[in-house]
Amino acid sequence: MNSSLDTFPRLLLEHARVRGDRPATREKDLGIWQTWTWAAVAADVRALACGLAAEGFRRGMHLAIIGDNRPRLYWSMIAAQALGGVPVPMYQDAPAAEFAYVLNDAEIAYAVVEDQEQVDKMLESRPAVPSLAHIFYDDARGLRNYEGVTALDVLMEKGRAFDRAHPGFFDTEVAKGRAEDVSVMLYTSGTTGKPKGVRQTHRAFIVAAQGGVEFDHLVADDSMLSYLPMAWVGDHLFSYAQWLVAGFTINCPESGDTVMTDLREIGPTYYFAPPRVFENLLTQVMIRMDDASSIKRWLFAHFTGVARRVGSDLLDGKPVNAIDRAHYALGNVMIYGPLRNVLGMSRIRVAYTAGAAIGPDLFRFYRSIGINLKQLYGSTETCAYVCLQPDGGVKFDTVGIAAPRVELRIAADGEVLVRGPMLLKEYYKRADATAESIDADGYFHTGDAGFVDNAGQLKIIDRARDVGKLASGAIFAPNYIENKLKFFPHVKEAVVFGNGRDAVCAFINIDLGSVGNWAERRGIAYSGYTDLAAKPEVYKLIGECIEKVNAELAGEGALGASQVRRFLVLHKELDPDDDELTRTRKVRRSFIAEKYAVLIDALYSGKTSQHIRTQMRFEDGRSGMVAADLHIDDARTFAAGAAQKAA
Amino acid sequence: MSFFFEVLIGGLLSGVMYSLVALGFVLIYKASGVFNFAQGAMVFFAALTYVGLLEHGLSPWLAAPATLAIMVVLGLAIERVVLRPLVNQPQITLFMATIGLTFFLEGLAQIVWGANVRGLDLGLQDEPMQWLADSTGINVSKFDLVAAGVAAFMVTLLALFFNRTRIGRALRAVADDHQAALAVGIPLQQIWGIVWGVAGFVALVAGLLWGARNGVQYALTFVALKALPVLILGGFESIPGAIVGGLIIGASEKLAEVYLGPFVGGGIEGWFPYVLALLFLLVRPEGLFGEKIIRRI
Amino acid sequence: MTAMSGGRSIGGAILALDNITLSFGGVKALTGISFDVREHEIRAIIGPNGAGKSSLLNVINGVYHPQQGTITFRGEARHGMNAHDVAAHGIARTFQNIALFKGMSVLDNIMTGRNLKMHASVIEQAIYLGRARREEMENRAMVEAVIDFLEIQHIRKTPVGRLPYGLQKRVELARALAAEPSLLLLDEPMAGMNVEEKQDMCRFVLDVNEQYGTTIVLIEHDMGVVMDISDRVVVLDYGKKIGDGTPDEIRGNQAVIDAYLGVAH
Amino acid sequence: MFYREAGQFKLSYNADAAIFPIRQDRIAIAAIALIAFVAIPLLATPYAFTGILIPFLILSLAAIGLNILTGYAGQLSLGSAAFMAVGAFASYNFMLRIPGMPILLAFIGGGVMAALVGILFGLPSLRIRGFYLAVATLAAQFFILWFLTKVGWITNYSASGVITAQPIVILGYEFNTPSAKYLLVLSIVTLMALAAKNMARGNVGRSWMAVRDMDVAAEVIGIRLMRAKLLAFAVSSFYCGVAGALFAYAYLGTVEPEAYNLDLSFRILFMVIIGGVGTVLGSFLGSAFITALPVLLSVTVRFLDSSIGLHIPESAISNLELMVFGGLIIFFLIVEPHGLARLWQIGKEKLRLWPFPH
Repeated sequence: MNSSLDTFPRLLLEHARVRGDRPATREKDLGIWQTWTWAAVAADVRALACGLAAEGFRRGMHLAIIGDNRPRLYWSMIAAQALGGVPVPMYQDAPAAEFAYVLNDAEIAYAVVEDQEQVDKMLESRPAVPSLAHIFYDDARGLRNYEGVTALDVLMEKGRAFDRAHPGFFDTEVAKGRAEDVSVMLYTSGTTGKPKGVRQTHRAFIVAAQGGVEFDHLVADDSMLSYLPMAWVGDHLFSYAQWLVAGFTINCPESGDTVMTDLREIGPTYYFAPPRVFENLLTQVMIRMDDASSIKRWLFAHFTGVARRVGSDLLDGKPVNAIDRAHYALGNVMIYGPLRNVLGMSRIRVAYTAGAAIGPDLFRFYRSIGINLKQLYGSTETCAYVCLQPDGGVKFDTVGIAAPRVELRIAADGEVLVRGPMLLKEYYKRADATAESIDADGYFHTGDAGFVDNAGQLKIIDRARDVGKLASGAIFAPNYIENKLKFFPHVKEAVVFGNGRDAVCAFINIDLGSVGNWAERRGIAYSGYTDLAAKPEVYKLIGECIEKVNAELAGEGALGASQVRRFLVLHKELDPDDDELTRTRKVRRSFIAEKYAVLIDALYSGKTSQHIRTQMRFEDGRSGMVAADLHIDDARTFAAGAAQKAA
Repeated sequence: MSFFFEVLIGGLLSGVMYSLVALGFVLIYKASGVFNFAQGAMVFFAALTYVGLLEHGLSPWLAAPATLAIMVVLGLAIERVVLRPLVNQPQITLFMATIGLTFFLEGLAQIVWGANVRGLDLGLQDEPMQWLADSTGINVSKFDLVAAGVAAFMVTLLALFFNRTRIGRALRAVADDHQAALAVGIPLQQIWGIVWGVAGFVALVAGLLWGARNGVQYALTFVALKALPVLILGGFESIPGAIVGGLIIGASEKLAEVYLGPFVGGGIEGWFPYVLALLFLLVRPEGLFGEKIIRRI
Repeated sequence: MTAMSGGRSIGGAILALDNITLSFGGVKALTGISFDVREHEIRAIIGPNGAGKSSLLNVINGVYHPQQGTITFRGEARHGMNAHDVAAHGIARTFQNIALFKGMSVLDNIMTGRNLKMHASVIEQAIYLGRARREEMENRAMVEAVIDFLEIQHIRKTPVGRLPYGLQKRVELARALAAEPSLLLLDEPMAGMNVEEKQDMCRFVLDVNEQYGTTIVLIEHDMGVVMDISDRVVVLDYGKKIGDGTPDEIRGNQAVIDAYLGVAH
Repeated sequence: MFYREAGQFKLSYNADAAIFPIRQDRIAIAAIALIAFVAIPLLATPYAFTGILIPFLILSLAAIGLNILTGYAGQLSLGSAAFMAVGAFASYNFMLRIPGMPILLAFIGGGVMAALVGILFGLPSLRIRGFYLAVATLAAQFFILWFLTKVGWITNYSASGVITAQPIVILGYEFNTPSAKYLLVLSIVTLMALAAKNMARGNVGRSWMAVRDMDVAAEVIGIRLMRAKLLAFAVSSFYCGVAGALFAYAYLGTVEPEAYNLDLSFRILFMVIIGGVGTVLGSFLGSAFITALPVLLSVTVRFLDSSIGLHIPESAISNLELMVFGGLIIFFLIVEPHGLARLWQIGKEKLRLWPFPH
């Protein structure tokens, strides 16, 4: 790591120096892509920093960042860092109540938020957060008559004045920064218990970022669409750390509901999306193709077939015979090229997905039409990644090889251990947690169970904590099974139980879009999710999915014992607002187990139906009760090793 | 002085014949809101068909009803093939369609019956009536008088048809408001069919008169163009308007030709009616009998 | 949130109608109407159907010409002004039944609201260089601000014909706003809207009034809305003014209750 | 299908408002221009130039003119040919009476003269609308042609009323070969089409469409109806005027009123309808269609004759043409009231969305 460029503010100034007139940030605003050069960004950051300083923001203080991906929110992070402060990005869609905890935990006194909506939430949580004194907002819409909140424009004006009054202040502050300083505090979504603040240093994130930049040869000409929550480590790595390390361009969409359009316009070369995004995209593609003319449908079916056969091989540079190459080339003109175009992925060089396991078919589909989609594995504590899939070495069921400067080790109990410069410095005010997650040798305990396959690639089975044993003593990895289930477009969420029990049973959430469409095409009328979920046809459909999974499991030795014996389709969608999922849509297993205890009992007591009433919160924030009689079905299972025959 | 009256009367008489053609327009416009530019073509078609049939040896007493039948069928066909598919389209579209129709009919007629000019003898001499000439010294063509008589008869007939008969009233209802008409159970399609049929009949009579007067030829279609200023004057929806408008146009264009023509080198019949109508419009945009429209918003 | 929330200070009369009488061929639509509108206020006109509310707006923005009475706008009395002159004086409006330009996109519709701000000659526009282009760009920027303000980015390039009713109403408001009027006339802006749309529209009306300090005269049937957002209310019945005052005063006004509230509720 | 729009994002309103905002379209246009300006002059036969290409281009220009008035401003006109005539005769007289008059200037002068006459006959549009106006424009058609034949001074007292047009000489170069004339016409039409597009997408174009769609609303937001309408008449007539001059000088070689009869007015109207009301592209498509139709027809007739020996007499052919003309108009109005341009538009959208359905 270049010693003079060991903090983000310094990286920014460097870019402003060497490529001052190149685009650093774009935002779709007022109908066009407003562009800021590196020089412009540097100037604004300077103003912001000086403004904050003038407002009394000091070294070591925390700056809350709340809102959609907006340029000036990113810049505020650099500004805070320039003053030796620590930005604390938070999930913008959380309700005020959830804010209060983090705001207090991080002793937030200064907050930069996007708009009226966020300001309102801040003001709402203020009574609970005595420390919160200064609130700055980016978008002044509707805020003219608010008391005690300041517009960023005003702040920056102040800053410029302050800068004129104290020339050199900014530069000396930046000069004070050290690589070991904490650069950011990211709160883990916390599948269990309260969220913890993960403190990362400049070094950690810069090293991590550089690793990825080398690994995928990212350059200043690349461009990225920044649309994922700023509080999420992935976004902080891709559209902040790597942005400042590689010096490429980040693009902020116009609004949440225009992301797909904006993606099409920008056509990024470097792209990240969680599996569910790719999944939704594919579902949409399939749904739209259903209405296409028969010729088009035929072309689509034919050429995607060809792609499935040779597409990924071509992408991996494996040998493919001339005829297939020609055939694929034709398909590229007829289908793949146009498809990439309508998806906005024509220019993608590198695309990553992570956060959850991705369906093999899904994964193969994107690769087969020529999109270099890869998987990575990591966590907030490791600056987003531990393993990356190298070009040409991509498998759907692994998460790739150890990233540069990462030491990987598998513990005796199968837990994945990591060591390297990208590890977290500490959990904020949680020495205990820090101690238990980093052992004496400096290895971080990821909490995931997995193994390294013969190709040297890591394969994650499940959360180590969740890996349990069936009554029979056979290993039981719920997430592993759930993911297999979720690979089916019809299955949105799945929760399986079996730890310490004699068999595995499952809750299923159907995908309303996909199953709904399926139902319509079969003329099955339904009034809504609950109604659709209860249809016998749907149970049959899901039953078939489970049967396939069982067949696979049967073929996977030890896991063969954990085939799903019985299942039910839940009467409501699992929802973060009901605390059943985390904000990153991971299932809160234990919580669900309590909430739906009756259903679990029913599953194991062999009942064929069970009545249940559940509290749920609606879109508009009101909450009410849903009641239903849930039917329970048995699934076909297979003798271990019988997989091939059955599947 | 007597010469003046002679011109005036001549003009008025031919004016009646304009009214006759104009009536065709009014009829269809009233009932279906279609500005039927093809009316002239229908006149031409009718005349050509009639003489065509005569040439093929039919006796006038057979040819007339035969032509009538053909015209009615034609009218119905037009309604069915051209206008029904275009129902609820903006008026302008329908207007364009009828222009297309004009071309089609002209082409069709001449392909079937040939394009050469024919005379048509209805057994009326286009000669002045002696007794009138003797008594007043004003020459009025017998033909003109009879023709005018027939036209007048037609006009009154239609007027009665519109105002007295059930169908006529239905037509008016339709003209005022299609939806309402439908609501009270008036069969639109059928009504329109009738209207086009009647329009065909009117075209036939006009065709015979004009054909007998100027000879049956392509030029007949221009008679329709003459009827347009009449419509502007009288308003598209008013039968009396068509009549009065016709008289005014007929008289004024003759007078203009005779008294203005010489100073500007003649041939002003072609445009004078238009300019007259235009000037008139500037004064009274809603026409002679059209009621004033207050545009509410 | 009420219209009273600070920020804008209500000023003196910007528009005054004095003894306005309008009739269509003998039929009296308005008789001796007089009232004033103060700067920055939201002034509501209410009344049963056919009370002459729309006619009154049409008189104010010069579509109808009253037989009697004077209209004073910004201190100067108007005489037989045409609608476009009125527009040039900074009065814009929306219509009861949407009057958008069906053949054009949302963007173009709103751009037409800027026509008074564009001065390039036809020839300049034909060549599309220099002033013509510059004006086009500058005004587009302003229009985009309005689009942003009314949150209709996602339909920017859609032909207005394809939009649902509620959005069309919003686009029409946008077109009026694009003219940067000092007086905005809204003819039943919330007619035929569902609750959500009404809430949005209310918010927008208030925001406009607040953000740009635009004086607003609106006709509305929804009593709740009127009483909520307007500073003062005029009540018409059979073309005559039967009440004038703050919402509270109107609530208490016996004549109004008899003539209107009574029957309406 | 051929579109690759990902990554074609707009950094300025200028780029966003461009006539061809999509790169692939710009490429296509460039290709077409290359063919029109280079390939065709090298390859086409004299007949192709004089019989098809030149009239096609000139009538496209007239169609654009009528489209501005009828398509954009919504004022139906049946007298376009008359304004063409004005342009032709005005140019002729400019050339005749002003020694050393540059011909291009004469063409422009013809256009301006037509524009003035256009404004005159546009005046009624302030009071009357719809069919009444349409009929009123017929007055222009008849009156103008009558005037041109009757006033000897205009035709320079030529006995026949048919005058040979002066040669087209620009900077000493005489455009006397078909290809030269073609290139001249092509250049003029291209420039004027571009100008039309610019007006259409600019403030004036929006005012016209506003007046067309809802005149009261237009006036209420400050558009002067009178100005907008008369402007439409003026610009439209200017285009027709120039077209008329080219028609006389580059196509007929003579200047004669008869060439600009009601029939031509209708043909231009049909071009607009079939091509697509309110689009510049449509004017070209419509013109191409109407100009090509007779050619195609005679070809098929000859083919029928030779192949199955079905002989159709000359007289019948012209009537057949009438029928096909009329039939097609009706067909188009029923099937696609928005004309070829709309079909083109839909096709393009399909390609952009490919493989998804439109």
